[in-house]
Amino acid sequence: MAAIFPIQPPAASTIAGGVDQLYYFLTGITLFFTVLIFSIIFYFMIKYRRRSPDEIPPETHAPLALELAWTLIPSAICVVIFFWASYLYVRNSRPPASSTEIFVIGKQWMWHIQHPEGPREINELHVPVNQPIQVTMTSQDVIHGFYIPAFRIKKDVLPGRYTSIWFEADKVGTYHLYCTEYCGTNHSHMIGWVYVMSQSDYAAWLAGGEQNESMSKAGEHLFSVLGCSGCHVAGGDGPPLAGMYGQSQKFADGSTHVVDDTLIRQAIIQPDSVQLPNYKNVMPTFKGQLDEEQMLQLIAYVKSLGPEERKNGQ
Amino acid sequence: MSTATLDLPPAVPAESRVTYLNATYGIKSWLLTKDHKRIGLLYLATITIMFMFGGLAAFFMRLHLIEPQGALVEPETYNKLFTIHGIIMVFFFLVPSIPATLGNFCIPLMIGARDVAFPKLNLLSWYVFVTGCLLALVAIFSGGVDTGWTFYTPYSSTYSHTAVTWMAMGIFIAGFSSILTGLNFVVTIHKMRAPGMTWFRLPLFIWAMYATSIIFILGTPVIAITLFLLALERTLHVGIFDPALGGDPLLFQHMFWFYSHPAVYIMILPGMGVVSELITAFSRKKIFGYSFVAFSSIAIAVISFIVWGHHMFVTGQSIYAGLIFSVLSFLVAIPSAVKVFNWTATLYKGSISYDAPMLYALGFIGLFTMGGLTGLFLASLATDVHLNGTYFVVAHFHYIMVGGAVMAYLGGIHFWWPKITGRMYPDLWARIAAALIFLGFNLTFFPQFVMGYMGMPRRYAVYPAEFQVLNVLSSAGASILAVGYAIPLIYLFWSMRYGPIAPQNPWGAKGLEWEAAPTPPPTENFDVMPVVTEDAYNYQPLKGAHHSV
Amino acid sequence: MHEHGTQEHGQHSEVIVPVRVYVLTFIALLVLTAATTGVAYIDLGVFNTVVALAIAVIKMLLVILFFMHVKYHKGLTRIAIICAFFWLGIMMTLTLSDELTRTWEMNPSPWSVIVAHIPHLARLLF
Amino acid sequence: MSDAALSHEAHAHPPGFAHQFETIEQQREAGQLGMWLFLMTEILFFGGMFTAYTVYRSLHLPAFEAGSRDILEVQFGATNTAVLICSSLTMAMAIHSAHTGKKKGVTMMWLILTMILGLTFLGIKLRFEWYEDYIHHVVPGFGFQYRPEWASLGSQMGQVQMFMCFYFFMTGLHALHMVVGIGILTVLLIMTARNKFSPDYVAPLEISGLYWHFVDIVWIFLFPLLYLIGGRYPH
Repeated sequence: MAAIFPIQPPAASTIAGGVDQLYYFLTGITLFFTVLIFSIIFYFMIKYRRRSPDEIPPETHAPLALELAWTLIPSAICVVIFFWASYLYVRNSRPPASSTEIFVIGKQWMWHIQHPEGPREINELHVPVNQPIQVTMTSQDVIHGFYIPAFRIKKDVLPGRYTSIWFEADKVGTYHLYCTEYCGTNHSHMIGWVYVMSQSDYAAWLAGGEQNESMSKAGEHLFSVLGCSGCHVAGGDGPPLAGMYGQSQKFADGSTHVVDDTLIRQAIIQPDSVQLPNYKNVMPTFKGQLDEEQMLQLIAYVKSLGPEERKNGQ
Repeated sequence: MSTATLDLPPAVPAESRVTYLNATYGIKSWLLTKDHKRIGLLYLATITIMFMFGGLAAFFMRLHLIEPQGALVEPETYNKLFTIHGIIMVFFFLVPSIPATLGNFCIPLMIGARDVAFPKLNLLSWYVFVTGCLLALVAIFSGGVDTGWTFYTPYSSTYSHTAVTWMAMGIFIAGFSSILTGLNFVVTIHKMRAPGMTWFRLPLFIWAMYATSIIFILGTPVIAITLFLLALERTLHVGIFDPALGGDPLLFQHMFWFYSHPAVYIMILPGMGVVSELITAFSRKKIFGYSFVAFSSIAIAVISFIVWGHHMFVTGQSIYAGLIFSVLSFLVAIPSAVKVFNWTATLYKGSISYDAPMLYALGFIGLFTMGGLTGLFLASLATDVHLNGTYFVVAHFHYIMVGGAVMAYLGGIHFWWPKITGRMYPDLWARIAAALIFLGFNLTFFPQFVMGYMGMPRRYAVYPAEFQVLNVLSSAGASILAVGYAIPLIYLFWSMRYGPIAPQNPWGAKGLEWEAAPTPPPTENFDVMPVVTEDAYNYQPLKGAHHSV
Repeated sequence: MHEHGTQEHGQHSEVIVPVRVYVLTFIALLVLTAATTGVAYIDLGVFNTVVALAIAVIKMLLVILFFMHVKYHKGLTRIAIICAFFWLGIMMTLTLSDELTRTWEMNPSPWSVIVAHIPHLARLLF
Repeated sequence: MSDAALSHEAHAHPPGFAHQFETIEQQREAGQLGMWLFLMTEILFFGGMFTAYTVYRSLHLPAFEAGSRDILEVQFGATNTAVLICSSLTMAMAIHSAHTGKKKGVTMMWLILTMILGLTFLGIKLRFEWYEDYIHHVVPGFGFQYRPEWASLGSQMGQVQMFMCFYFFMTGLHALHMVVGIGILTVLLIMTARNKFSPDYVAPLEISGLYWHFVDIVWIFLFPLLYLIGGRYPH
């Protein structure tokens, strides 16, 4: 029976368990109140059915205590659900420091996936088990939605911005990948598979696939081809980028932002909008000259220059 | 309810009296009428036609989905079908359904007025609505629209090659009809009540219509301007919602849902009002906790405006905004729960009869309870991440909009049908239809909750084979639902001509529309203007003259 | 039949506002227009926006209170106006609550992030 | 018609009295409330645009300031503000004179003055602003051309066009309201000429006055938001 009529999706990530517990709790609340209301209605319908056409029932009064009770008890239940759900949500929104990264580009109507080590995939995502993975996503055209039901994660993929989610798969297997934000004619064909592999299988898969240079290597190459390396050096017209990623940075307009993927992207296509103090506004825009994949490679390169390198340098 | 009213001989058949139906004849007398009752019927006819278009689209969708690879049409056509279904049902059926038909017909009768405050404006709003409908139909028949009823940018503004601008303009124009109707109702309820009809003697249907009108007035202009900006962006491409040009697609979603979430309450609040009338009339009881039910309508109307962000928890909205919108969303559960408990308690020690309208009302309470409780899954952040954009959402809002609003609409139509037409419909058929609709509805939409939790995304023309059993169940339910809707359509039409003449007050219900106005009413509603001396739903024969029927 | 109304018809007939009030309002509006235009040419930093909007609000209040007679109306009219601006406030505040906090991190804790961003928020808005 | 309805009709009514009301006072109040509710709708209607404007201004401040500074001319905006304030005064005076029973010629004079001021506003807007903008190629969708002085905006230059789009949309919608207002004034003028109003019955004038003042208020906000905020002082 369960095979042809399953009522539960597979749960294959560390997030899934917490979400399912809340889901069961909510299902319990729903069943309790639905059964309560239905049975009271049926009981009253039978007990107080009209016995003669001109029957006039006695008057009843609404005690304030009762009204308050059924105002306050649902309120209390809602407060509990809110805190429970928000706790999980905030937790599920903060990737662990040990996460490795995978990049996703959505376009009508396929998922383009890029591993930092180099391999690229279409509509397939190979990941190792028991390893937190942060997915950084952007879209080349319209809004898409990246959804892996078995992991209980979902996030829309927007053009012109990076959104990210993370997961840690804890069960080897093959799971669905869907697009859940309607994106045009073949929206329902924008699906794929997630392969969760044991660490050793994953290593073998990485080694056995097509050998591309790693994303940061490709980024480094672009960095010099586009001429970035001419200015972004110590004493150059632009700030040296080593050690900048992930740090708070004060900008010429007085604001402070953390240097993250979206900010680097902005620096590439709108350099003047993230002007640093002590530097002249001389960087040209690279808007329209890079595709989303190259953009991600540049970001991977800047990231590879991350805080560690500064630590080493100092 | 009222004492100083006429003593109408109950036996006078409608034919020998002058009523609003036979006061004048001819197409012109209907198309140029300023009578709120006739305008209500014009709306009834219009939205019934629109309902058939929307229903037909749903029929083809469910037929298509019985096979995982799609049994009927190409994905492109399927996308247009669900878009048309959504747009027609939301903007051209559900939003005007109860307010423009029953609201128009009943508000002046229930508060003891000759007409609404601005009869000409009322007629104008119907013409505006028809213009909107025609534009929408032009959009449909010139190739359709494939954006989904939510018109998310940049798909709708840049990528879709369908008749988006036409459809946006149709909705824009129909919006003005909502605004004018809401304005008319608020003024009518404030300024036109009969002597003695204080705020706390008003039937709860009036409170609900008042709350609905607030949403009409404050929400509709925002969707109008949003769709206008969308049309502008499609024409000029300056980047108002296009990220490639510096725009923010999420701003569209904010502005869209600022109206479209309250719009859900435009659909359900009038239904709640109708159900308050039905429950009291068919259990012959005063409503349990009148002021709680009345104020919860106003509370729902206000809170409905501060929860829209729960549609955007996973669309890239800030996590901080997500937390704010989540806590605000839970607020709306409280007044809804208060209503359900009070309706149920009204039955206590009542004299309950099972006429068809009551079956619809009881069905409403059950389905609305389920629809409301499943809303908790979507207001709470962690579960919404999993369920958003899946069939769970589809099931949830159909429980509210179809299980709630449409059940109440049909209940209301059956309740006031004798008042509207002066004829009775076959009660047995009506009860069969009510039962079929309840069963068919649950069979259609309950499997969709499971599908959604299993992870099936909405708006999919083809789907993985493991969901087929649930989809076939759902389609089977839809066919029962279709039969359930067809039956009332047939016997109600039939009864207009062949139904037995209705008595003055067939249900023995309280309220000025039953006790003070003849059935069917004359053009100016009352032969003698009523004076109100008692509370609503006073079924006790103790004080004042009681008209037993 | 005209003599008796319903309970809400207690309101007096429309007040006749003296011409002097209209003229004073008119002069005040012209002076404020000159003031807001003049201030725009002085660099006040963020206060340029604050002053411009404050003057606009004062001008609006003058028009509403005296030209539109709301000073002489009680109750419903005032509620209607307050509601409209309250709802506009809802739309703006909650929309901006997303637009302006989208890049905020969750580390080290959401609360500390909120506190750290308050000065920047004030700048962005004006 | 039932007897009751007939007896109702048979009463002597003041001019303009509608059958669904009990008293002329009730009708006046209903009309006023109706107009205030309509203005609530209008506030949210313009408010949607103000919200979008606020969001994009905070995202693209330099471009919005540049658009305002380099394209819009304060003297026309300020003059038009003054013109509208004058028209609000003349509108109030028109109602005042009808209400206090002045000769209809006086009321008509105030109404005509209001119309002239409204047309002046539209004239300035069309001739010195929109037409000039068209000539100088700064109308989005009609050959918009970027100016060399915006090059310093770099990649944000495109948002100058977005600013102008908001400018035309907001002032255009406002101007549309002015045109409707002038139409209403025309009707009022004819009604006054036909002696429709008396000190006891000025409801249509009052209600139209509310609308006219509201259109003025919208401009009171558009003027600083579009013409003044940021960037007028030397940078």
